[in-house]
Amino acid sequence: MSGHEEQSGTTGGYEPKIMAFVCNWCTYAGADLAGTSRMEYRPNVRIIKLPCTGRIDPLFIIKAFENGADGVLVSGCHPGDCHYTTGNYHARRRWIGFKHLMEFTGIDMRRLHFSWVSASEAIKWVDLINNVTDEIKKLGPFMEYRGLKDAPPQAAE
Amino acid sequence: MKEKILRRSDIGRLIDSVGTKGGAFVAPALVARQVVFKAIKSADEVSFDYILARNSYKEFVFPQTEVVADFTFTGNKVDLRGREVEARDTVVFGARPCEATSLSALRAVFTWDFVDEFYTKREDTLVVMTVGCTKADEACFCTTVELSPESKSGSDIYLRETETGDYTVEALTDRGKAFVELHAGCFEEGDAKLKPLVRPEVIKGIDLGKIQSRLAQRENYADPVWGELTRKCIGCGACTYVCPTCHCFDITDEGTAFEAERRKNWDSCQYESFTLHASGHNPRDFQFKRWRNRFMCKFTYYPNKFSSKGCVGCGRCVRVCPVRLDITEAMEELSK
Amino acid sequence: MTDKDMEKTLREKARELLTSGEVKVVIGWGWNRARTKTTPIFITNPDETDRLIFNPLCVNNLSVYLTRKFKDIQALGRPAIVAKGCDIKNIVVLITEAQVKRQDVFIIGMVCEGMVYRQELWKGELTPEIMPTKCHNCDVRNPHVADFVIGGRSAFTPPEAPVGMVFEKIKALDGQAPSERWNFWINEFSRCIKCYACRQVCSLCFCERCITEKNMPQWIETSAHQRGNLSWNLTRAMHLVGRCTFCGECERACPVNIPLNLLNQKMIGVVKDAFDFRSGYDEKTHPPMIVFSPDDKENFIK
Amino acid sequence: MPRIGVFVCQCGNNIAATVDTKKVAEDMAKVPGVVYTCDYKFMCSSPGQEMLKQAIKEQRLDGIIVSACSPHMHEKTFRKASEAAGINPYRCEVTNIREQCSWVHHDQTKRVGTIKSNDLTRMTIERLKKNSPLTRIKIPVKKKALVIGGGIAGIQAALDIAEGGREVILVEKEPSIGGNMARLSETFPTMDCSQCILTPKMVEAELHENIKLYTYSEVEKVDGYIGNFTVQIRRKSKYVDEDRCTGCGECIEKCPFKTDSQFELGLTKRKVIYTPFPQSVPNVPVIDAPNCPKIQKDKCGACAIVCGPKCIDFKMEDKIVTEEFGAIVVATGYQLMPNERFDEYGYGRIKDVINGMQFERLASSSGPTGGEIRRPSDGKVPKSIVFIQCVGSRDEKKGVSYCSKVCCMYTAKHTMLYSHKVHGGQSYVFYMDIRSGGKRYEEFTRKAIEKDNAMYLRGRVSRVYEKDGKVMVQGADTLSGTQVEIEADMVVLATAIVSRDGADTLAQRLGIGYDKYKFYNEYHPKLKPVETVTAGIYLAGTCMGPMDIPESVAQGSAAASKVLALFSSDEMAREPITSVVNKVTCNACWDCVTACPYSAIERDTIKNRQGEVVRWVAKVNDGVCQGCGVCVAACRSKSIDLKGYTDEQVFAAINAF
Repeated sequence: MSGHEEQSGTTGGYEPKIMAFVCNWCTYAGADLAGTSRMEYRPNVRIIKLPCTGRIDPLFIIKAFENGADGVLVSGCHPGDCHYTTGNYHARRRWIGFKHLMEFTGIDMRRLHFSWVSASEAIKWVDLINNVTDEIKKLGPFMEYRGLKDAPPQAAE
Repeated sequence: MKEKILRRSDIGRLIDSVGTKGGAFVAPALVARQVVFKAIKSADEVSFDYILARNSYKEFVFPQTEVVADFTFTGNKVDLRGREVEARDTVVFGARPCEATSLSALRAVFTWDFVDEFYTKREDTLVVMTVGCTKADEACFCTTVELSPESKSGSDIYLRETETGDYTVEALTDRGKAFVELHAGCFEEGDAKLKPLVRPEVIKGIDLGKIQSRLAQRENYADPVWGELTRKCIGCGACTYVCPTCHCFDITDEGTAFEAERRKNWDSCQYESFTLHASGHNPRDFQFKRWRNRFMCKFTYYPNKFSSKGCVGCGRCVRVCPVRLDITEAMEELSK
Repeated sequence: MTDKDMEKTLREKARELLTSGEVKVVIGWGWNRARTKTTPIFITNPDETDRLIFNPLCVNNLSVYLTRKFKDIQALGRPAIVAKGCDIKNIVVLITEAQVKRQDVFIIGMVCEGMVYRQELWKGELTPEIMPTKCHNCDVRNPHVADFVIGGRSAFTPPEAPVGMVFEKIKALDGQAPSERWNFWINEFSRCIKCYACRQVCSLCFCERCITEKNMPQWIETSAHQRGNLSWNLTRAMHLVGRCTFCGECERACPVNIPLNLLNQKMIGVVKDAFDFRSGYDEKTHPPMIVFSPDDKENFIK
Repeated sequence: MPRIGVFVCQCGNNIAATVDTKKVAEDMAKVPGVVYTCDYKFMCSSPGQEMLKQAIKEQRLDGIIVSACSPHMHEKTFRKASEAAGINPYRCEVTNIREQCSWVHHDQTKRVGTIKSNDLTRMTIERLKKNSPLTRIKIPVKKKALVIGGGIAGIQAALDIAEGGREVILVEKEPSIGGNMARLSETFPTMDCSQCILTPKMVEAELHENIKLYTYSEVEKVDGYIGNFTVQIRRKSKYVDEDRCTGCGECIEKCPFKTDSQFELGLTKRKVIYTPFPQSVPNVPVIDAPNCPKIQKDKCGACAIVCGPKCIDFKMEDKIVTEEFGAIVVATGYQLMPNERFDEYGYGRIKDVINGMQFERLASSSGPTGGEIRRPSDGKVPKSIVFIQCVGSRDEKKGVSYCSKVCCMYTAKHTMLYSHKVHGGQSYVFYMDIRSGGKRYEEFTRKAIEKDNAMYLRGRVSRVYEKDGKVMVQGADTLSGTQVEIEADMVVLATAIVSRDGADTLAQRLGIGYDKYKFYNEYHPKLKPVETVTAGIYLAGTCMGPMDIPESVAQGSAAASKVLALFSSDEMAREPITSVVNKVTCNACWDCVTACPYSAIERDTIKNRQGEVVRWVAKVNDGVCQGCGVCVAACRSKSIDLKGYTDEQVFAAINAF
């Protein structure tokens, strides 16, 4: 048994696993609104709700990739709209650092997405999920990361 | 007298021969500007110009990380399955006499009450080809711990460099003899002019007997000299990771909510968390206590318990130390 | 002033400080037994100050001994620390992050014309080839924060655009495809043996309990497999963003030669570009990762 | 092993149409720690809740998962039910399989929805295993309120709180309470006189035994948290002893110096010692220090000479008073957008171009003209007036994107007042849309057009200029498609309502959010319209955005009811989602202290038995912490964690991904 069964799409074939870390007040509510508006979007994303994007530690993202995520999405309130006034500003700073670090390490940035989605932007949420899913689907499974643990250490190979 | 010779030009053939019989050939090779023991595929990779490899070859019998069991969760049951180690015949070429001595120390630890097959099965299929040293550096101190470039303990085959860059071959153990037999085509008979061995000077003022007796006295345990000797130690543990006789490990579980594996990972007594109790109490709460432990491990605990050598004088810890903490300086101090 | 003159002044100053009781310990460099390599020493007795030395082999950044990890050194009393400009940068960060109070340490600043990259490279003469990238771009050869400065003023001015191997390699990596960078780093990190020497030698890794040692939950796998190595090295780099001063100790201490300077310097560049911040110069400015500006660039956020 | 129960809701057909809830329940039964699962039609119904409670008792459950609608809907419901059955409410988690699953994945085979529901539920189960029981935080409440702003919204809030038996301090920056409403002539749609309805309230506030007025005062500093705010208020020097002043007005009479009256918006002058308007509350004059020769140059002093009770003190200084409050109502109101920004309308250049508020003063019987409409330039009664709507409003380029909401109505009122006061006068109104939603509002504007003959022209004005003592207005009439030019005597601009200068500074002091126009953010635009994200601070009136008097009053009352509810018990309970420091591993780098948006983290010490400080550690003030978790991500050694969203919980959820 493994988490997040593969092929969760209707068409069969490869379906990416995408993890989303979202804030409770804006993006989570925006995603709820997409639901109350009965919109349709790709089913590949699994959301973890946090109070604020400021709570998101880069470790979450690393761990998601370690656990087989093909892509990670981080989303919260637009600047200025933070429920906690400045949490998303802190998050943005951290992301600027982390994003460059990941980029320099050679993580394909098409697998790591940052976004602002407000509680009223259900359409933006839907478009975002669809675009991110399609993009990652094209890239295929993140084998580089998934394969890391079982690769033998260099000296012993 | 004719001697058995391994020509440098035949090492490639030996590697192939080991390879075709399913074995692994470990030899010093240049990786990231350092000579390290590495499983290699061709003679081109072998480095011949080195004093000691940066790492000890212990990682081929005692890997830095290995899975010892797998488990899966179903319902309220945990299905735990132990792993069997499948040891591959491995030959280590280019070990030094000092470090070859370390295997008996490791074996003693891994077999004294519980026989750790993850170790023994690997060691049982290991052939150690030692090469007598023709170079040494200021960190080498094998002679100070009563070893020398001629020491043969722990080696299955003892090699000496010749003036022409070849090796004379002396099979010491049954396993060594069988190895030479098995790959007979790679060896030949002939005359050889040996390169002289280089013996590091015995460090004056170090007396192993005195160290032993001093460590045996309880009051010396609390001697402030420990604190002074090790004040600069930053507790990085690099010394323990390169040491051929250090053997401490930790068992850890890694995995997800669905499945996991149990791993055996190297650990180091130099870490603060090594002895940290769940209560928050730490019996080795200062770095000098951790360093003292390692020293006593080398010079009292293991020699007394197993009559094995705790320190083989390879000097790796001295070379790797970022703050240049030299164990021989402590040995000297404790010989007083 | 020659190294010998500087040593003389240093020993006199140290003796004076210890005799007067102004400090209880002088943290500096001394020789090993063979007088071939330098090593950190701690002088508490004014009669032993002649053991203090200064020369291009004094590579260690001694500021690590000011952190709370070294309880026994703290117990000795107020320290004086012998420090090069680059070491002082770390002390400045320690002050900013409340690990040391400025008045609680006496800084003996050493004017410095460069160090060797590794002591093993020393052949009796300091040549540009054996100096690390940081020395070629050093703007603190004259110590910028000190209670007492030793040495004649250095006339060196760093080049406008940074030079050296680290910068060249970063540029080369930046120009590569992500997959090439990935392969490069995975290969480098695969050698990691999780000894954490990089952490222990770093004065800014002052956490008394490192995140790797927290096992509930264990964010960073302790195993030295490639995945665990990657998460450790990413986290280490991330925790130093905006703080690292490029002293290079981590790379020097690494027993397996992982080019950590590349990672650190890359992030120093990012911080400089994004937040116009350089670590280690001003103890009154908060490191950039814990503050923010509403105007931070966010072109990557959709 | 935990004993977890998983309840999968069908939500009628809302979930069951695309999720096989039975299968989800069956699959979840295989997850370690889960001992009971079921699916049910409506978990939130009372039989559903009963079922949950019964299962808790019968199965001895210690953790509850309800896979149903969004936790924003029913998390409280299910936590309450769990608590009623004897388990800690924070050991109950809700999985969102409706809004974020069944409603957005319409696969009728139910395959997609079922797989995703399984995954989401499993992640929640793993998270739940790490949920610690939490207790709601109890905070003592200081039963005294601060109302900032003495306009109609603030007055209403203060009066309602005072009527509820609680003490209030009403802080007003001007020398008198009353705010913008005190300036208005008549009020739409009833046309009653603003002063007539406002003044009694002002007096009531002054006389109420539970209300203390701090006029000519400003909030300097706010510390603390809900129930326990400490506020420093600067009481600016009035140079007049409030307690002894009888309000006789002799001093004003005798003062020989005059300056522009802010209250009259520059339409007339006032004395240097003054009350803003005759009905000021309190009726105590203040000295305008920068313009007073006595204070500036020690010349004059006439006022002090004539003052009977001798209550004038030229040496008086500002006083900072510190008061403690349990709650704060912010009602700081609005101002008009500076008209100078609209050069094409000639404001400032052409004397007879005024704004709506100035027109209010012209129409007011207590105004500079005694209620006669006379134009500023020469005092003539204008024969025609052009009213221009949406000056700055609904104009993203030059002004603000929002609608100022009241201008349509007051312009209609202005045309009526004008036609009543100047018989035969013609008013023209350039408008974009007429927005007259509200009780009797549409009738009101219709009346202006139909009975009072206002000529409404749909279109924008392109230029206003002076010609032979007339104000020429060029504009478009988009309905007839023609360009028009009107020769008017006066032009009135309906300028946009904007937030007050310094609104952002006050918001930062209070720790409340504001939008890009510096209007304060309510907690929820629909369901929590007067709360802010900072517990214990409430909003009323136009500091939140444009609104009319009835709305402002309603909000004042609403905020007051929130305050009274808070004050109804001695302690208040809060969600225990706060950060907590691990003192053993905290390194005292204070990064959390710097990063915390609420200043909720303090520097604390650990002392040994001798009372010596052995180490410094961070400490979270539960009362102030709002649970954002910024500190947790900032802490490198992971020595701080957020209850309810701990690292362990997040880690477990990711691990079940």
